[in-house]
Amino acid sequence: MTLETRELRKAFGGVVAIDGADVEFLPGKVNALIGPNGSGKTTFFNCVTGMIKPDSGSVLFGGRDLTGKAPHVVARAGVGRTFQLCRVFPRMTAVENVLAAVRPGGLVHGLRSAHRRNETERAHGWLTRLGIEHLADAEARNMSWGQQKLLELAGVLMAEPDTILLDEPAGGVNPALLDRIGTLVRELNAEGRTFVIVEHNMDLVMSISDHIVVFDRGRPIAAGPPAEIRADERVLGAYLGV
Amino acid sequence: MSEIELVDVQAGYGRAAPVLRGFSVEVPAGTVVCLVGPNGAGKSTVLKVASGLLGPRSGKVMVGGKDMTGAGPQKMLAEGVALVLQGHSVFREMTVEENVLLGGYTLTDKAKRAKRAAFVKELFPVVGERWHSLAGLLSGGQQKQVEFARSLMVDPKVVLLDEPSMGLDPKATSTIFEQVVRMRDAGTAVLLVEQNARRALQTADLGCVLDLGRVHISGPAADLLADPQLGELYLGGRPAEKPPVV
Amino acid sequence: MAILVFPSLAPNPYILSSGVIVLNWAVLATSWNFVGGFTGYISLGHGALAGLGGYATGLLITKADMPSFVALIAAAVLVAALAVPIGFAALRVRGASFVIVSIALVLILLLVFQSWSSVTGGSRGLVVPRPFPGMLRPEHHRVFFFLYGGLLLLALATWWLLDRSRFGMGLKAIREDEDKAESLGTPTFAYKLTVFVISAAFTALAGGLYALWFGDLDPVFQFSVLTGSYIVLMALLGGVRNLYGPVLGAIVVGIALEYFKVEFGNTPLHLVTTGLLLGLVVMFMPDGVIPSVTALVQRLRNREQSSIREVTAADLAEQRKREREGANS
Amino acid sequence: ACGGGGDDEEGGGSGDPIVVGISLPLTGDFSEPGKGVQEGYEAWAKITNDKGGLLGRQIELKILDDQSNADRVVADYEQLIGSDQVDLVVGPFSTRLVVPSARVAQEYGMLFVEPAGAAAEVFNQGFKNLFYAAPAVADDHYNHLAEYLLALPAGQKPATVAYAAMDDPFAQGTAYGLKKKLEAGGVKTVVNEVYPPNTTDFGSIAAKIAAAKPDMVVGGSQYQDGVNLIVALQQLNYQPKLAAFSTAPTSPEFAKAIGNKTEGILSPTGYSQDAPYESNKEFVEKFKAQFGKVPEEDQANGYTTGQVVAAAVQAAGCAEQGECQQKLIDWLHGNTVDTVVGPLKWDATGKPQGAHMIQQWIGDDIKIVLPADAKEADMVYPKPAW
Amino acid sequence: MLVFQSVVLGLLLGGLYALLAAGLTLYFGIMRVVMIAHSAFLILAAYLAWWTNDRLGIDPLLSMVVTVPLFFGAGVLLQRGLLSRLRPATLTMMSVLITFAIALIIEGLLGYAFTGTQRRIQLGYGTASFELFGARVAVVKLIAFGLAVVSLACLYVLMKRTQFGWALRATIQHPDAARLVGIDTERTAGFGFGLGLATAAVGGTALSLDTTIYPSLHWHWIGPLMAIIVVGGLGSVPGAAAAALVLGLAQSLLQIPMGATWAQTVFYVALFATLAVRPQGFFGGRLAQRF
Ligand SMILES: Nc1ncnc2c1ncn2[C@@H]1O[C@H](COP(=O)(O)OP(=O)(O)OP(=O)(O)O)[C@@H](O)[C@H]1O
Ligand SMILES: Nc1ncnc2c1ncn2[C@@H]1O[C@H](COP(=O)(O)OP(=O)(O)OP(=O)(O)O)[C@@H](O)[C@H]1O
Ligand SMILES: [Mg+2]
Ligand SMILES: [Mg+2]
Repeated sequence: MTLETRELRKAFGGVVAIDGADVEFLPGKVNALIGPNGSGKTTFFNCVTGMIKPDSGSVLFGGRDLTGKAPHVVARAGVGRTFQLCRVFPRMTAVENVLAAVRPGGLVHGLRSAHRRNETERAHGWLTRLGIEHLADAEARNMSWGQQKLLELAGVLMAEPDTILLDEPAGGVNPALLDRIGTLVRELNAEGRTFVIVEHNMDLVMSISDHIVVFDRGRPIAAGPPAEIRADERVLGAYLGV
Repeated sequence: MSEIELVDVQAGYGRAAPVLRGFSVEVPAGTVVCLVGPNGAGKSTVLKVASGLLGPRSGKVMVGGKDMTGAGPQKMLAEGVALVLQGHSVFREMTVEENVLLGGYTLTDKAKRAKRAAFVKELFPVVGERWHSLAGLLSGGQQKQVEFARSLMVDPKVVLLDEPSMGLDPKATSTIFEQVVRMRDAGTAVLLVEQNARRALQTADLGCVLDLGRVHISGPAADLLADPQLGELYLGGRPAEKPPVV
Repeated sequence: MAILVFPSLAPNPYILSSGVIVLNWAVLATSWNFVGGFTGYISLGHGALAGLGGYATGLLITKADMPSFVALIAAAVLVAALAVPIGFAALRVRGASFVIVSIALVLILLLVFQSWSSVTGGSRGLVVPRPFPGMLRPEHHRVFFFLYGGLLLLALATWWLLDRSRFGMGLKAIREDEDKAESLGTPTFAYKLTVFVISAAFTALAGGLYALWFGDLDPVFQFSVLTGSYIVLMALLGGVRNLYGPVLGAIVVGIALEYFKVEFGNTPLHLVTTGLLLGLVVMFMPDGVIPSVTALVQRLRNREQSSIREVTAADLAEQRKREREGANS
Repeated sequence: ACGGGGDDEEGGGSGDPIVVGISLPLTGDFSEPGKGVQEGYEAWAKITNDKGGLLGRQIELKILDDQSNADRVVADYEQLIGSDQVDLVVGPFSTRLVVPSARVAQEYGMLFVEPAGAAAEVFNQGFKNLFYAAPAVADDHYNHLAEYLLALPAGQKPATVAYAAMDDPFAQGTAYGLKKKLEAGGVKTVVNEVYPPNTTDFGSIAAKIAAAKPDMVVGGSQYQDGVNLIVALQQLNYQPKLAAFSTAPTSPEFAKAIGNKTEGILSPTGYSQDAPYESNKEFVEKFKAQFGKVPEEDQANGYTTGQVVAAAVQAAGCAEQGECQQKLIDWLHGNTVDTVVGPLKWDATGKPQGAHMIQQWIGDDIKIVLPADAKEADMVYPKPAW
Repeated sequence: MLVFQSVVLGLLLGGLYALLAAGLTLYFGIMRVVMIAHSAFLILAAYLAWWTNDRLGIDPLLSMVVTVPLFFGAGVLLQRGLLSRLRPATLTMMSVLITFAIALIIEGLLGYAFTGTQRRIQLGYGTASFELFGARVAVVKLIAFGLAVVSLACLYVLMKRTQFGWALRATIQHPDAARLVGIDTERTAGFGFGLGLATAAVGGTALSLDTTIYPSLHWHWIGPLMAIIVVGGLGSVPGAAAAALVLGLAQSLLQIPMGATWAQTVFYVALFATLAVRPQGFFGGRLAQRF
């Protein structure tokens, strides 16, 4: 399903964080969203996922208007996300952290056991794929920064959203693992998931994304495949600092 | 003589098993030592011990030849050891101005403080632009820049940096690495933890790979960079550069 | 089990009545734990919900001429309904603000019930007619002991059901990080409100039962911050993450309260001892007795046991390679 | 199970003492009057024991603290009757606590004489075992004053009155008893304020009263709120022709508390140290010897309660749980008891049939001015400025 | 006439509220500590003032010479000994309970030492008053108001203009980072708490001049004070002062039509209205962050 925004705008007092952004992400592809610090990427994610209400404009997901909907509604519509300042449930173990992402449907469903066999197995599966299976029973608060980052990712994947927004998944993650995350993203993408990734690690961005949107001062200044972006002068000037 | 030296340090949190198990490192003046390792290896813990935030269970922390084992961060700072924390450590509900000026908390000379403030403002334009907004409202990368600016308010003899480039855009990352080089050239000892490992090792003089709380290997940064096995295990690399797996 | 045999073992009606009081605390603490334990919202205002339950029961009997136990159920339903708007206001805010709101709830209700004397009887109090007129006092205690026992079992069963359910998992996620939980698709506000209403209903049942048992309601005692804080103390002491924690806490604190009264009866030192007890719990066992003891036992059994299995990067790489090979073959 | 007698109760054996169970607010809101009542009880036990006890048995008091809390008071009587198996129980302090504790006593079939449940609702709960050991219930405290004022010639009669009463059955009862009578006599009410028991700031209430400039101000007060209200009125320089406050002015610290500006302030009282009743002289004298001070109303109430119970026990010739209790109750319903506050008798609900005296601050002392047959001084009206 | 008199009374009352709320603002907004025991300390100070006056016959205002430093010291000890040992993650919640425990202990000890009797200082000038545009102003109330104004001004200057204020706020927001810039966090936090309690000493003395005190009186103050700091915006001293004045005035004026009891509800109505409309408070509250 296509995730797109029309004329999205959000200002905090005098600071215009998003300034009439028209963005369309390609469904079924790995999209990247890049831009200098403070260009509004996180705010854009926040507006899309309902964490903050945009001043004007709209957010459409597969044609459905999600503007100003509560975060859980957006999540249920199929948009999952991670946070830049990594957020996990500190006093739950890694497995519980992942299991917490399973959301109940109706009442009966909600009263079912949270530790059903197949789901626990699936949770372990994600931990294994992210290389933190050995931490399965450790409480999240005792983990290092990078471990928490991976755990958060595992949680989002468990919820099996259609589109996954990642805010700096590489921040603080060991480069060896990073390759693995890159591979994982491609694998999942092959399984049909759409990704939107905010990232400053250009190596990662260029190697895994199909489509890149560049933000500057709250609005997209360029969009296209990596090769094209790499050559775009505006991008070079605004972001890559060459 | 090394500006800072950790000797056979054991350290950990609470009652849990130790995180560092006999870790040693030394950073001579005018040198950048880069510490790399997988997530959870104990890199941040090393810096916490070196800065006095965490007392070692055994082993020694020497600063400028003086035994400073067990000293708190305040004493360490007085000896010229400064740490920039990993993650986000701005004072969220204070303005950028207050944050930056607090970096010079120990400076008694007002004029000097003002001069340093002007300097960091120039270095990181964002800091000047958002001088009066609350730091907690800045974007992640902007906060990181404020933090770095804050730490530049004093010029310590030993600088400990915990992933300073995390979340920064390429421009700001370059500024930071330039600063690291500048500090080294001014004779500061820099202990740098980075996940942007290749770039960090290119800047560093010495490298040290940490795994499970022990030194896995250490030596001149260039040698580590060239080691293919280390590359695969710790430094990652674009698929194209990976040595072919046979 | 213990509940069944206690009445026949109790040497005299006084002990039996103390047993009823302790069970009342146990139900209150367990009901509180629906909110406090799952969502981490600490309410000092649950005393007021119990008071509401009591008054509602009393007023339904006296003003609407309902039979006692019908009134009890109706009162619980009424309080649950009232908990919706209360929760709506209170649950909008988190942490410290919520505590303030919960204290304010008690103080407001105290003012209202004290001042609105035409309906509530004001500070003259409200006399609730006996459900079993003519029954002798010891027999009366015995009946209520079993009623409370049943209510406690019901509350415990409900808590247990929620604890292991997905709904409970969602609530615990709220306790840990509310924004994160919401972004994972948990309708946090609806969850909080639901569990608050459940908690209010059980609390009101306990309060209503108390009104029937005790017979006299006085706003000063029904709407007291102290009641709420005893409840918190009990739940915290036993351990809020544990099914039996609040019950254990209620037994310990309930008995301690009686004991202090007998020991220091004629001085205000009972306040001091309660304060010290609360302080000690907060400082040294913030997770409660049950978790602290389990942790201690575990530590004694195998020291330095860590739940983190340690692997080096090389091990991981090795493991990964094996996986890949496994997948290929 | 509550059939009474254990092994230790073998009829009226003169060896074992008569245990009297009491719960009193020794801490909490009512602790001060609670302690006063306690002293009254202790004086009664000592004086009686010194004279050889009751039915030849010594009296032993068992006093528990109810922390001014209704839950506690019930638990206390539960413990006293059910667990400690006391022979007799007598009442606690304050109306709020009397009703719940009387119910416990009733359900165990015990006689319940109480020193402090003066409010009307104590007597409409249908208790058959309860007796209030004081001359009058709250509503009747000001009866003599009302008669006096309504009898004044038209020109002198106060035309407007302000009432301020604590939201407490007793305190409100006193003020509203007077209000009802004065209103019936055509005296206009210009301010009618009720404040919660814990009020400490009386500025606004005083401002309202001062602004209405009534001829007379009536305070339905306990001790401290009365003092506070008077001080607040004085701060606003309001000068009424008459000022009457329940309870507060009779306290020994009253004069100092309001800066000695007491002249002319009225108060109803159920007890006077100088009252001519026979037992009173003995009481005042021996109380002074025991406690080194003169007894006040609270002490007298406690003592009176003791006297009432003792009279019943003497007449019935028994004192233990069980059937004896009904004998005691029946006797009190049919007889008059002489006490330190005068002869007392009760209607079927346990309500005493009398009125309070009215005292007034004259010079540096508070003196009885009404009723005429008991007066120590003439009423000063209108009162001088304060 | 009555209205004007009520306005005067309301403002004087509001001043006292402002002073009492100031300490709470300090702990709550700046230190993330919900200090339930603040009003208990207030009553304690009032008792000490009463006691010095009763025993030594000296003016209660003089007792501040002792109580202010004493309370400051107690605050430092409290912070170091208890609050600093709580886990940061649960600080807010646990601080509620630990300070609640302290409040109980203080109430119990006060009851033990002085019994539950209501006390009031008897001052020579207790009933003195003067006329101001037709309204009477009691001298004691004016003194209390003056104390409030002076202490609030000092507090504001201290927090905003001195390095101590900055260090205190930094300490609370990120202790590790604060230590790393060279702040002695333990001492700073201790001093911050001491400062809060010192305001309780001043407030208690002011309170004792013109009101009755008894050990359980502090419950009576908690509600209105909490409401004031929420309405004023957590952590903002000027906000608390403004809210206190407005609410004090409102309470005083509402007493004319509604009577003393119902007028008290104005605090709670304001509290709920604030939370519904502007959870960060009406007068201060810079960061719209939810706690
Ligand atoms: N709650 C807020 N209040 C005020 N300003 C805000 C708020 N949130 C974000 N901003 C401002 O909006 C702008 C965009 O911030 P945002 O976090 O979206 O940037 P970003 O692109 O994610 O940057 P980074 O790469 O550093 O994470 C910044 O200037 C920031 O200061
Ligand atoms: N506060 C803490 N309490 C308990 N254990 C901790 C704590 N902080 C870290 N650890 C544990 O110590 C180990 C080392 O953590 P440290 O933060 O030093 O790792 P790191 O090398 O900096 O990792 P990263 O690259 O992810 O930041 C980890 O296994 C982690 O689980
Ligand atoms: Mg961002
Ligand atoms: Mg780290």
